[in-house]
Amino acid sequence: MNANAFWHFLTLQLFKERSKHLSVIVISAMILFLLSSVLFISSSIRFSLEETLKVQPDFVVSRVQGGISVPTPMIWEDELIDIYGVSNVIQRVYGRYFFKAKERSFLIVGVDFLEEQSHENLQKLIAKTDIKAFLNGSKMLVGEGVKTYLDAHFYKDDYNFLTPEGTFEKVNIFKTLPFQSNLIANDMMVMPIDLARKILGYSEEEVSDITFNVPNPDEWDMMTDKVSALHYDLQVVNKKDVQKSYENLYNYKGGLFLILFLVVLSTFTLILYQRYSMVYSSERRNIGLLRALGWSINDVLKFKFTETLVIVFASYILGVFFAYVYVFVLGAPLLKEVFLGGQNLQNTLTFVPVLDFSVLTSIFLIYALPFIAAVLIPVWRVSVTEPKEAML
Amino acid sequence: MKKLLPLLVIFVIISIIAIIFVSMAKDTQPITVVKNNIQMKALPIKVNFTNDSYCKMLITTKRNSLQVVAPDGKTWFFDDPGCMILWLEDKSFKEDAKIWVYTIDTDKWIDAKTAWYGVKDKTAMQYGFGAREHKIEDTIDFSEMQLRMLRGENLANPKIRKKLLGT
Amino acid sequence: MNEVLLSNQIIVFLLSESTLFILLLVAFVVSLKVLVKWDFESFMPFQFALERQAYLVSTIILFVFVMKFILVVYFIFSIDALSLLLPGAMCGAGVIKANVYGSYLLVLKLSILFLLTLWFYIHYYDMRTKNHQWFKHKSWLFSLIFVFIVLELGLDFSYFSNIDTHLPVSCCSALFGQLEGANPLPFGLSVSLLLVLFYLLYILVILSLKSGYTLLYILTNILFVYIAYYAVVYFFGTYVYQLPTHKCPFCMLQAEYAYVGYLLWASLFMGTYIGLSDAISTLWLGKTDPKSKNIVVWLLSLFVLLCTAYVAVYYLRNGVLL
Amino acid sequence: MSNKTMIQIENLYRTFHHAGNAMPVLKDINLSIGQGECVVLKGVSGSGKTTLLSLIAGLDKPSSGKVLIEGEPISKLPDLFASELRAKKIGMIFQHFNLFEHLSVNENVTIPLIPSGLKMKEIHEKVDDALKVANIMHKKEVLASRLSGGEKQRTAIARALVASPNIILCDEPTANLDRDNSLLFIEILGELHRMGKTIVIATHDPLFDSLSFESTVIPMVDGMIG
Repeated sequence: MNANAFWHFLTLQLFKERSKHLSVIVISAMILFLLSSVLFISSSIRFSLEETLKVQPDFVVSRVQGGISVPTPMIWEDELIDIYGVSNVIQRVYGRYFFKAKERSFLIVGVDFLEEQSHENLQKLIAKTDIKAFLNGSKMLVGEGVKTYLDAHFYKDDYNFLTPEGTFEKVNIFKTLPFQSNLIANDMMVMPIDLARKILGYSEEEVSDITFNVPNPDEWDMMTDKVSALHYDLQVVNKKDVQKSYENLYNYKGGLFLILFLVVLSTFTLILYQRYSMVYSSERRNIGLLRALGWSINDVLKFKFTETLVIVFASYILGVFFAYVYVFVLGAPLLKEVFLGGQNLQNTLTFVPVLDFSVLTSIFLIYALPFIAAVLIPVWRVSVTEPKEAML
Repeated sequence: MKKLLPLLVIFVIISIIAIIFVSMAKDTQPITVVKNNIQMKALPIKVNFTNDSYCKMLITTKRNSLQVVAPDGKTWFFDDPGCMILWLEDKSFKEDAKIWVYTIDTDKWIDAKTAWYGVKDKTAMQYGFGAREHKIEDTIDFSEMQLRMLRGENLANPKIRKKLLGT
Repeated sequence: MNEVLLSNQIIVFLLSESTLFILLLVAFVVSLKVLVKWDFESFMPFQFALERQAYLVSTIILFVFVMKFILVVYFIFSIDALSLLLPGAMCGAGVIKANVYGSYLLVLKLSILFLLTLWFYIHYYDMRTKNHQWFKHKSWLFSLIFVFIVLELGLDFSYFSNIDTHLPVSCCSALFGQLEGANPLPFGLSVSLLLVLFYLLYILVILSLKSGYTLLYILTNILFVYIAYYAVVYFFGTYVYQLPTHKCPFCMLQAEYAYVGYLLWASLFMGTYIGLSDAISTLWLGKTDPKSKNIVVWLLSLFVLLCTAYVAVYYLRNGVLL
Repeated sequence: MSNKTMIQIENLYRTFHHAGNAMPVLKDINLSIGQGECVVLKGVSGSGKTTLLSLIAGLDKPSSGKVLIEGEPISKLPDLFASELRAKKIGMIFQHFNLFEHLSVNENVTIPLIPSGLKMKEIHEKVDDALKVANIMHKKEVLASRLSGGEKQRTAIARALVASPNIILCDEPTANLDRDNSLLFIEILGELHRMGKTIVIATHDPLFDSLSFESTVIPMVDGMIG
């Protein structure tokens, strides 16, 4: 078959019959748009979470009693340092501080500013801060969301925390860090570790948990085993466990959506089947003519399938393109609320553009395969039109 | 060239067959299972030439090694009582199998079900159950050992290891 | 619900397989009807209708043929991605061995691709005879393929629904590392003899293909695939990974190795599928296609060259072998 | 002129089945047409001439009997061969012209060559040649829907000629033409006759009774050759 003449003829035919195909392309593109948007959002969130995870310490050790985290004794830190192969052992103090008004809470993070951090972002944050000035008196670094909230409640330069003992602790705002800097979350308050202890009610010898890194990944399993044997109520979690639970969570969300989507998809295929049965039956005379002029059934099949493929690809590209713009350029208004749910603080989350090969293939398969399957029988039916039809 | 081709083909075929046959003749695979042990006796074990059927490791010492003989005479070998328990669990002949273990105190094959097991011995796979003919302090019987193994209460569990050995 | 069944890729995969199955079921029913009532000499309108329906069958099979190739790649890709979910698995190897169905499923998928290639050859020749001489041949072959496909669909679902994400599986080094003290290679070969055999078989494949000893070619090519599998896993693969202890047919499919595994395995299997299909058509139908033979020579040579190149490049760079 | 047989018809029957009734349209047709002959099948509508023509073209299947084109039986030919035969050996001219109205003259004439696998350059040459013979070159880029009846007919002729077939089949070619265009058509037909094409025309138009070139008139009545 001559490729040039074939494509020329195909384009002419498609253009002539554009009104027949347009509605199919529009509906397909819309369905694809919805599907791609959701998958783009979930793969982008997943990507961001993995990125976040990358900078986190490898292991977290805490004391768990009755399934609930309780303050971890600081002496465990010394035991961990003694284990060969362990580096960057860091104690952490953090917790949620609840405000009376509107039941909002912020994350308080206590940091030992004089030690090297196992969390890469904290390490960067310390490098950027004038430590001397910061440690001079009760001061904290806050995220943008916190700052906005405090401003709205008449706390311009400081805030009075209520400690578990019932005393007030006045802390000055040293600096506000914008979310875009990626160093601090929107709802975070970073302060010296002793100050955080006081506000969160930890004693001198207690921390929330202890983190450390193990540079050699081959030793991770062995290390988990070893550290876990230190104390009966010690729980150790490594990055891989966290990653797996993220993976499961997003599979769960995406998978549930896909299964709901199947209902839409099967309706769509039924509509396609009927529509193309109708469209093609009106073409019988033309096909008969082609057959009378010497086109074989194979030629007609090839012609009709290429026509279908053009429609499939056109709507695929349209749908994916608009979804990309919607999610990554416009930030997915509406859908974002559905996906992330009502959040504590208005979070200025932006989606990192990720064009994942597997997501694109999955979208293509779940859409193109049923599409072609649905029009296959109508295509066959019209392709085997007897050339006699041209004589009628 | 045309005439040479069949000769060449034959030459290559012969080389291939030769390689395969020579290799097959030399082939010596370690023992994993022995058949026809109808009397269900303890067989002599070839150290460093027999594989544990569960963990696939070579059996390097006779002490504390085991043999499981199924009623049809098939015999499997193990380097640690723990391995044997885990392997046996889903077998249909679990109850009817004859199990031999080589003791660490008297150096002989005895019925594993009559042996006494230490709980913090040094064993090949670090489960800690060393087989003895005679009962001493802190030893447990076969069914207790089996239960602890299946429950995971052995030295491979860090919390248990800490309790028993202190590390 | 099983976490594996909620993974996007697995849902898409199972859905695609099911859709194709429905189409094939239609094709199979039509095909049986056509096969039973087929009488090419007849002038009845009914026979003409059957001839038109035969086009439906072949259209469906051709569509499935193309999609199955894509889906096998997608399957392997998804399996690889699943290794994140399974404790202990580093690549597809561990996931495949996560239950008893995995390896059978993979072999079955590869066999179906071969049978579909063979069907395609017979169909091609049949379409070009004036009396549809091999119509029954291809219909019976399709019936066989359909049985395999039913089995495949069953295994697809059993496999994915029986992966326990809490049970640790082995990573490839445990699966393909040696049973301690044992020789994992067939016929008791040593690695050096395995390599000699590998190259000799390659030469024999090319020679028998060129000289037209069809039966010899079929035997040699099957043996070649068998030996090539071991040669890649136990020798060439270690050069891909640049680690003498890393023995795995799956890891090379990952991005770290530039997806070279896809090229490697595809050239081996495509070459074999085309070669065997042509050889079987030669024996069965007396039809042969010199172009196919050339393609086979190219694909298998590409495979051997690629394997050798990894070793050669490593040697040139480091001056030593692993 | 050689007397090689181009079209051979043996004991040809065609019966239509409609609502359980068998309606015989062609009964025991035997006919032999040599190379370069021009045959006019003459009869009133319903006499079976169009059905006979479509059987010769391989557009329809007989109920029994044989149609041989250049010695090759076409009635039970698998589609791949039947369509190749239609493409290479037979040019069809239909009663209603049957053009693709939204395509230009040029594009309409190209259609039979699309499956041929010829190079674009060869296709252009062949199309131009056919357009010249049919005398429609000057309307090459005009849409078929903008043509007059005569021009449409000439486009159809060009399309029938483009693959240089040896056999030209015409189904009521002048039914939709005025007298002047009909005469023009017959003129072109004479040209084709001189080129050595075998021509079969199914018509009831008296204009074909006395052609300026050698022709055989075969009357058809009730599905039989009279």
